[in-house]
Amino acid sequence: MGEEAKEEFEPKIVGFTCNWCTYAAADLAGTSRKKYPPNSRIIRLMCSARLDPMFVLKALLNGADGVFFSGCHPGECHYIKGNFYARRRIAAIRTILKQFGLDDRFKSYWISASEGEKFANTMKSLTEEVRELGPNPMRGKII
Amino acid sequence: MKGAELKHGDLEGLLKGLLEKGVVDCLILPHRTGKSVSYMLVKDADKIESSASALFAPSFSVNAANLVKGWTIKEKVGIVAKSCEIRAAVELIKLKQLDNESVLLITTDCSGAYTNQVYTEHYAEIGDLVDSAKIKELEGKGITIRESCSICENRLADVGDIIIARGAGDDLVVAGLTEKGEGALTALELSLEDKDLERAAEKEKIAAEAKAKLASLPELNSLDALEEFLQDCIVCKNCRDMCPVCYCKECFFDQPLGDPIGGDLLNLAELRGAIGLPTGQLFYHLTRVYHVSTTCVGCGACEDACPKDIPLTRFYPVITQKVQEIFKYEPGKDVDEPLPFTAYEEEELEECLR
Amino acid sequence: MGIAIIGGGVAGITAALDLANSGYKVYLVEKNAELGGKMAELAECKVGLSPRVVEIENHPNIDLMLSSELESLSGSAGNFTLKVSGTTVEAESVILAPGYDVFDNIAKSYGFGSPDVVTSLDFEGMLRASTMSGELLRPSDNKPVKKIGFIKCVGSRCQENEICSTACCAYTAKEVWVVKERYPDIDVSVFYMDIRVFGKDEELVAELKDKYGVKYIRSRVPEVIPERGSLKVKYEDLKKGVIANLDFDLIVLAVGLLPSKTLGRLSEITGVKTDKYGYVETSITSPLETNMPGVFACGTATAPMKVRESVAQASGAALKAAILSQRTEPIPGQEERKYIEVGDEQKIGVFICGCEGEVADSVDIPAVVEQVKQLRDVVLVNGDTNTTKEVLEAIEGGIVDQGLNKIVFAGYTPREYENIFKDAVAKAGLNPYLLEFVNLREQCAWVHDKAEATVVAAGMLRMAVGRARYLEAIPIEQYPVIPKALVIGGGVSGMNAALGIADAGYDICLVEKGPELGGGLRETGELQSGEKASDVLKELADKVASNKRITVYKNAKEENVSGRAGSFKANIVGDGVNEEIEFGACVIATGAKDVVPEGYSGKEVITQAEFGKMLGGTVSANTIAMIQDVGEGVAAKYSSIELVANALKAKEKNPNLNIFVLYQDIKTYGKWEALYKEAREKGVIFLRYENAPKYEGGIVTVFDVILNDDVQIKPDLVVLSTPTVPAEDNERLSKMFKIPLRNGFFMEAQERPKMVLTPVDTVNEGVFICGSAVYPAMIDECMAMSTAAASRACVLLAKNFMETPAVSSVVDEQICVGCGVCVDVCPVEAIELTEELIPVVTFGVATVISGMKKVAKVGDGCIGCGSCASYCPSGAMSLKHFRDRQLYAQLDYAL
Amino acid sequence: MIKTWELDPNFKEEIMKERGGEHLTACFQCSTCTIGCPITEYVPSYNPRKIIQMSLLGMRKEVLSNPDLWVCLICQTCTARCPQDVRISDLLSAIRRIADKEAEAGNIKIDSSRPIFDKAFQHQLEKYGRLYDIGLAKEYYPKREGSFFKGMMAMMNDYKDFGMRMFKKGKMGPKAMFPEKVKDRAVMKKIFEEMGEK
Repeated sequence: MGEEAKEEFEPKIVGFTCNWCTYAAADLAGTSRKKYPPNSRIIRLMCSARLDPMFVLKALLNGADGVFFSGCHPGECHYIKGNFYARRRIAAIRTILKQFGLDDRFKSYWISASEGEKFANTMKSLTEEVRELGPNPMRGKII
Repeated sequence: MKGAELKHGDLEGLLKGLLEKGVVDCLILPHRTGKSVSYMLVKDADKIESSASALFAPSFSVNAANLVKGWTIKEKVGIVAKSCEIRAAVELIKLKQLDNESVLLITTDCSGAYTNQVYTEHYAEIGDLVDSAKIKELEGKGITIRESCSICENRLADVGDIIIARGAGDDLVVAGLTEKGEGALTALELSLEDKDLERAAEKEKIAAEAKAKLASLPELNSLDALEEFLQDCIVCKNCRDMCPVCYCKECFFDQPLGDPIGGDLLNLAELRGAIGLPTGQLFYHLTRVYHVSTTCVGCGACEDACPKDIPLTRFYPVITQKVQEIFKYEPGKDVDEPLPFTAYEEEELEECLR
Repeated sequence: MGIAIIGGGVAGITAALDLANSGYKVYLVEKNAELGGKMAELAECKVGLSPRVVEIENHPNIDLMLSSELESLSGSAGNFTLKVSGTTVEAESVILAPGYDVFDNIAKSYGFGSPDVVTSLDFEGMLRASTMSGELLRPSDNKPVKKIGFIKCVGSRCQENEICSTACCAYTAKEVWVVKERYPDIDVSVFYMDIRVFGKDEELVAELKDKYGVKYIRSRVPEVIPERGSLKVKYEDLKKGVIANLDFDLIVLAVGLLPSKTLGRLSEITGVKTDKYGYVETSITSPLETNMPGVFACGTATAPMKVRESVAQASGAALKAAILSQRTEPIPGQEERKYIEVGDEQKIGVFICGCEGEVADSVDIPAVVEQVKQLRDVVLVNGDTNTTKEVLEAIEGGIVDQGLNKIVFAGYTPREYENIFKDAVAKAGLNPYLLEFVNLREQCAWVHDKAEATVVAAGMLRMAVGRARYLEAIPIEQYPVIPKALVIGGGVSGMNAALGIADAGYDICLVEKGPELGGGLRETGELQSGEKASDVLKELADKVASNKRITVYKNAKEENVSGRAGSFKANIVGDGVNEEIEFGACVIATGAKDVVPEGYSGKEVITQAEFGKMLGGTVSANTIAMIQDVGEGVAAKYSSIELVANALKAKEKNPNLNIFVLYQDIKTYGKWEALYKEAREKGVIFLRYENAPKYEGGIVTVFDVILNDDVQIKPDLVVLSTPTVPAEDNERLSKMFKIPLRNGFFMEAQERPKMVLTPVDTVNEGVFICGSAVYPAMIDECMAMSTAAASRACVLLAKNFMETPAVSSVVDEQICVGCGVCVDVCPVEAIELTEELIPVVTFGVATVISGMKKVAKVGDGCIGCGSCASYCPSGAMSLKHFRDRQLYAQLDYAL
Repeated sequence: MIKTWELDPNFKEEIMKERGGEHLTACFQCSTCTIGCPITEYVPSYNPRKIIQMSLLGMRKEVLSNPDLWVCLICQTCTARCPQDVRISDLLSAIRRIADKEAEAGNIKIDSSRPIFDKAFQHQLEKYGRLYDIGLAKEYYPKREGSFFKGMMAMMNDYKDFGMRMFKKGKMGPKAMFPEKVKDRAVMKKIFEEMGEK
C-alpha cells in the first residue's frame, strides 16, 4: 500500500492479558504514566491458560488488524503452570495462521507485573508493526 | 519384533482364530459387497470367508476408527484396517473415546487407496490387490488414488498391536508390535521368530514420493486463497462427521455461539453491517483445523465426505502436519505418548512465539 | 470496648484492617489529616495503599480519628482509657505504630542546599512528578537528568545515628530500579559501604548490576562538590588504589531513619520504655510486646525496617491485641445477603468516576456519557461522581432505587478495587458478578493524551456494556469455616504460630516431621540477646505441650491436602498415625537448613553454629579465621550478626585471641550495627574479599580488596558461616498447596511490583507462610512473622462461613464426552473423570448397558484459571464469569 | 603477600595506648578519610585508610617506616567527617610518636625530614613558647643534611625563594634576630611535661 494510506491507517488491535502479570504491568505503566498509542483494547483473563485460540481466530476474522496475547513469563504463572499449556496452544494457532500469512498479526509476549515499561514499549512497537502491515484484509468483508 | 511368515491364503484362518481362541470378542473387518468394500462387525467366525480377499483392497469408504468411536464396553474388538485408520484409533484411545484394553489393533499394509466410487467403477482394472507399479499403470489410464493417499508417508503398517505386512508375491508377515499383539499371536499358536520389519528404504521411497506430490499441490498460502478455496462450502459439517478424530458429542458449531440463529445472528449483522450466510465458513474450518491440529492422521475422510468436492486434503492434513512438526508429534504412533496439548517442556517453542 | 491504634501509616492501617475484619472495634488515631504516613509519600506505594485506605474509610468497625493525638492513657491491660484530642476512648489494648522520622541533620559537605542534591524522600516526589511529565527533570534547570549518583548511609552508621537504618539499601535499589525501568538511558551509580539486602532484594541488586548496568561502588562518599554545572563525587577506586571522581547531574542521598519524634511523647504518656536509640524497647523473643502489658508496638516504632517487616509486625501486633480483647462487632460480609432476581430485561447502569481528576482531567466524561447513553440496554449513565465514596453511594442507589440489574463501573483498576465494589453491589442486593469493571484510570487516562483518552474510554465502555449483557448471576454458595488450623513445622515459628492461634481460641494440629520440636534453633547455643536457645525452646515447647488446643504430631507429615480456604482436609501420616483432619487455615513454617560450604575441609574447620556451641566450653585456639559469604545457598539474614556475636563472645573469653573475619558484606542491620562496632573495637580484624578465600595446608589465603594484596592467615580454627537452603519438604508442600517457590523458598502473594504488603499471605487463600520457610530470618523476625501468620489465619477462622469461589469451571454434562484432556491440563488437579453406565432401551423391550459414559467433574480445588475451558473443543467446560459468550461479546465490541 | 603470623598482633594495642590512638579499631574502612583528604592530590600514594588497616593487621614495621606517615598536615577534615570517630589526625600523630621512638632507638629508619622539622619546631615552642624561625632553621637544616655546612647551603637554597617575603613580614632580618618569649613559661613547661608522660 502507498505511504500516504499507511499514515492515515489507524490499526485496531485487541489483546488478551492475564490478570496477574501483564494486566498488572499495564496498570504499572499507568501509574508510571508511560504513554502508549491508543490502538489496543485489552480483554482481561485470569490466566493465559484461558486464551482459547478460537478467540484469536475470531478477532482476526472480525477484522482486527492485530491481536496480541501476553501473560506471565513461563515458569512464573500465578496458576503454577497455566502458561505452559497456553504456550502450546498459542504455538499451534500461530502455526496455522502462518500458513495464511496471518501470523504477523498475532503476537505473544511474556510481560511480568513489574515490567510496566516493557508493556508500554510493547504497545508502541506492536502498534507500529501492525501499522506497517496495513489493514486486515478481512476488515469490512461480508463473511 | 516377533512375527511369523504367512501366505495370503492363511489370512482367513488367522482372523477366524482370533475369534475362536477368544483373543477378541468381535472383529471389524473390510467387507466386500459386490464390487464395493466397506466394513462389517463380526461375531461369528464363519462369516469371515468373504473378508480375507478384501483385506488389502485399495478402497476407502469410511475411516474404521470412526466406526468404533465411543466404544466403551468391555467386549474386546479387533480392528483390521489401514495405517491411517489405526492411527486414528490410537488417538481416540488417548482421547478416551476408545479403551485400549478393549481393542486389538491390526494394521495392514496399504499401497494407497481409491475412493470407493472410483474403486467400484474400476474394479475390473484395479482388482483386489495393487502395488506401486500397478498404481502407476492405472494412473496412466486416469484412475488415480485419493489425494490424501498420494501424500501419505505412512502407508506401510507400523502402528497398532499387530501388523500384517505384504512381501513379494503371495508372501505376508504378521508381527506383534505390542505385548498385547504378541500375546494374541502366541494365542493363535503361531511360531514366532524375530522379524525386522523396519523397511526403512521402502519407507524413505514412499516418503520422498509423498513429499514430491505434496509439493506439487497448489498451496493455500493466503487468506484470499483460503476464501476462494472455501467459497463453495455450505457448512454442512460432513467433513467433521466423517472425521475419525473429531470426537465431540455436540460440536461447538452446532451450539448457538458457533452457529448463531435469530437474535444472535441479527446482532452480528448489526455489529458488522452485514454478515454472509451460511455464517462462519472460515471460522468453522479454521477452528476445526486447530481442534484436530495434533490428532489429524491425514486419512482424507473429510475430503471424501464433502458434497461440494472441496479438496480438503489440501487444507486439513497439510496444515496439521505443520503443527505436529513443531511438537515433534506423530499422531497414532504410540498410545503412551501424551497428546501435545496435555504436555509441556519448561523451555520450548520460542521460535513459535513472537 | 475495642483496640486503639496510634498511627495511621502502613503499620497502623494493616493492624486496623486485620482487627476490624475479624470483628473487633478499632479506634485508629492519626495525627495528620490523612492516612498513609510516610508511605503515602513514596512514588509507587501510594497507589498500593489507597485501596486499603478506602477500605478503612468505609469500614463499619473502624472509628477513624484523623488530626488527632493521644493525650493520655490510664488503666491497665483489658481496661484502658485514652484521651484522644479531647475525646475519651475505652480500649482493652493499645497498638503503637507511630512510624519513623527521616534523618535531617545532613552535613553541609554533601552540597545539600544545591537544588540538585536531594534526599531519597524528595526523590520519590521527583519520581512522582516525572510520571506526570514523562521525564525526570533536574530541579535546578529542568533539564532531563542523565547521570544520577545515589549515596547511601547518609545519617546512619555514623556518629549522629550509630545504627543501620536497614531500609535504605532496599529502598535505594527499588528507586534505582524504577529509574532504570523508566529511563534506561540514565546512568546510575550507587555508593555504598555494605549492601545489606536479603532475599528478593538481593536478587534485585544483582539484576541491577548485571542486567541494568548500574554501577555499585564501594566507598562512603563524604562530600559532593558542585562544579561547573555538575556535581562532582570523589570516591576510592579500590581496585586501582586511587582516588577517582565522577560527575553527576543529580545526587540522591539515601537518608537514614530515626525514631518518630512523637514516640518520645507517646513513651511519656503510655509509660512504654524506649531504648538508647529512642525506639520502643522490645526483646528478640517477644518483638511486639512493650514493658507495659496490653500495649504493643509494631513497625518502625521498634526499629528501623522495611515495609514488608512493618506489615508483618503490624499483623502480629493485631493478634496480640486481639487476644486481650473481646470481639464485639459483626464481621463484614458475614451477614445474610439476598439478591434480587434478574429477569430477562436488561437494565444496565453505567457509572463513570472522575477519580478526583485523575480520570476527568484526561477523559471528556460528558462526551463519553453521551455515547454510552446510545448503547442498547443502558438505562442509566452517571458521570458525575468523583470519589470512591460518591460512586459507591451512586451505585447502591441505582440498584436500590432504579432496579439496575447490571452495573458497569468505570474508574480504577479492578485488581485492587474489585472487592470493594463487589461488596457494595452485593450489599445493595445485586449479585456481585453482575458488575463489570472498566479500568479508565490506569489503562486509559494515565496513558493516553486527552483527545485519544476520550475515544479509548468510549471504546472500553462499549466493550464493557457488551460483556455486561451476558454477565450471569453466579449463585454464591456458603460453606462453614472449620475453626481449626494446621501448622506445619515445629520450629520456633511453627510453635509460636500455633500458640498465637490457640490463644485466639482455635484448635491446632502441629505437625513436625522430625522426632522433636525445636527446628533449627536446636543447633544454636546462645541467642544474640544472651539467652540460651535451649531455654527459649523449652519454654515454647512447654507452652505448646500444656496447651489443650494444640495437638502435636511428631515424626509425621501431611498428605492429600484438598479443599480451600476455610475448609481443608488432609491426612496426617506418621508413626502409627493415619488420621484425616479438617482445618480452616494452614500455616507453613518449615524453616530452612544450613549447608556447609564446600572447599574447606579439615578437622579444624567448623561451622559458626558449632563454634557458637563451643563457646559454651573452652576455646583453645589462638588464631581464628571466620569466613562469610562462601558456598551455594542464600546467606541467612542473621549470619553476620551471628558471626560478630560469636567473635565478641570468643574475645570475651580470651582477649588475646586473633580473629580474622573474611567477608564481602557485613550485614549487621538495624541495632545490630552496634555489635559490629563492638567487635571491631575489641580487636576483631575484618578483611574484605571479592574472590572466595582458599584454605590449603593450614593456611587461609585471601585477596584483601582493601589492602589490594594477598593476606595469609595460619588459623587453628576456621569458622564458616553456613549458607542456608530451603527445607527439603518445601518442594512437596509447594505442589500440594499450590504455592510457588522462588529459589526453593515460599513466595508471598505479591500484588505490586517490588513492594510486599502481604508478607505472610500466599496465592492460595487460607495458607500462610512464616519464618525461614520464606527467608532464613532471625528469631525476632520469625516470632513477629509467625504471629502475623497466626493473625492472618485468625482473621479467616473468625468467620462463620466462606463463599465458594465464584470464578470456577463448570461442566455441561450433556455436552461433555469425557475425553479427559481437561484433567491433564488442570494445573491443580481439580478435575476428575467419573464413569457412569449408560443404560439404553433397545427395541423398546429390554434395557441393556451400551457402555460407560465418562464425564468430567470439577472439584473443590478449582482455582479458576480456565485452562480446561480453553482446551475443551465442544465448550462443555466453561469458566464462570469468563465464559466464551462473555469474551466473544467483548471481542465483538472491541472492533 | 602479607603473612599475618609474621606480623605484630599487639601493634594496634600499642597505638591505642598512645594519646590520640584510642579510636583506631573503630574504623570500618569506609574510605571517607582518604576521599576527602586534600593531601592525596599532591601525594597520591597517601592513604590513611590503608595505614589504619595495616595497623590493625599488625604491620608494625611497614607502618612505622612508611614515609607517607609524615605527609599529613593535620587539617582535620578526615577527623571531622569520620563516621566512626576514629580521629585520624590524632591517630597519625600517635603512630608518628611510636615511629620516632623506634627511629631514635635505631630500630627503623624514617625516610622523611618531617620528624626532624617537627622536633625542631617543638623545641622552639618548648624554649620560647612561640615560634623562633631562625632557631628553627638553625636546628632543622643541619640535622636534615647531616652537617652544619650542608645545612646552611640547603637553607640558603630554600630561602632564596621566600626569604624576602619572610623578611618583609618581619620573620627574618634584624628584628627577628632574637627570639621573643611568652611571658608564662611555666604553663608551657607544664604542657610539655604532660605530653612527655603520655
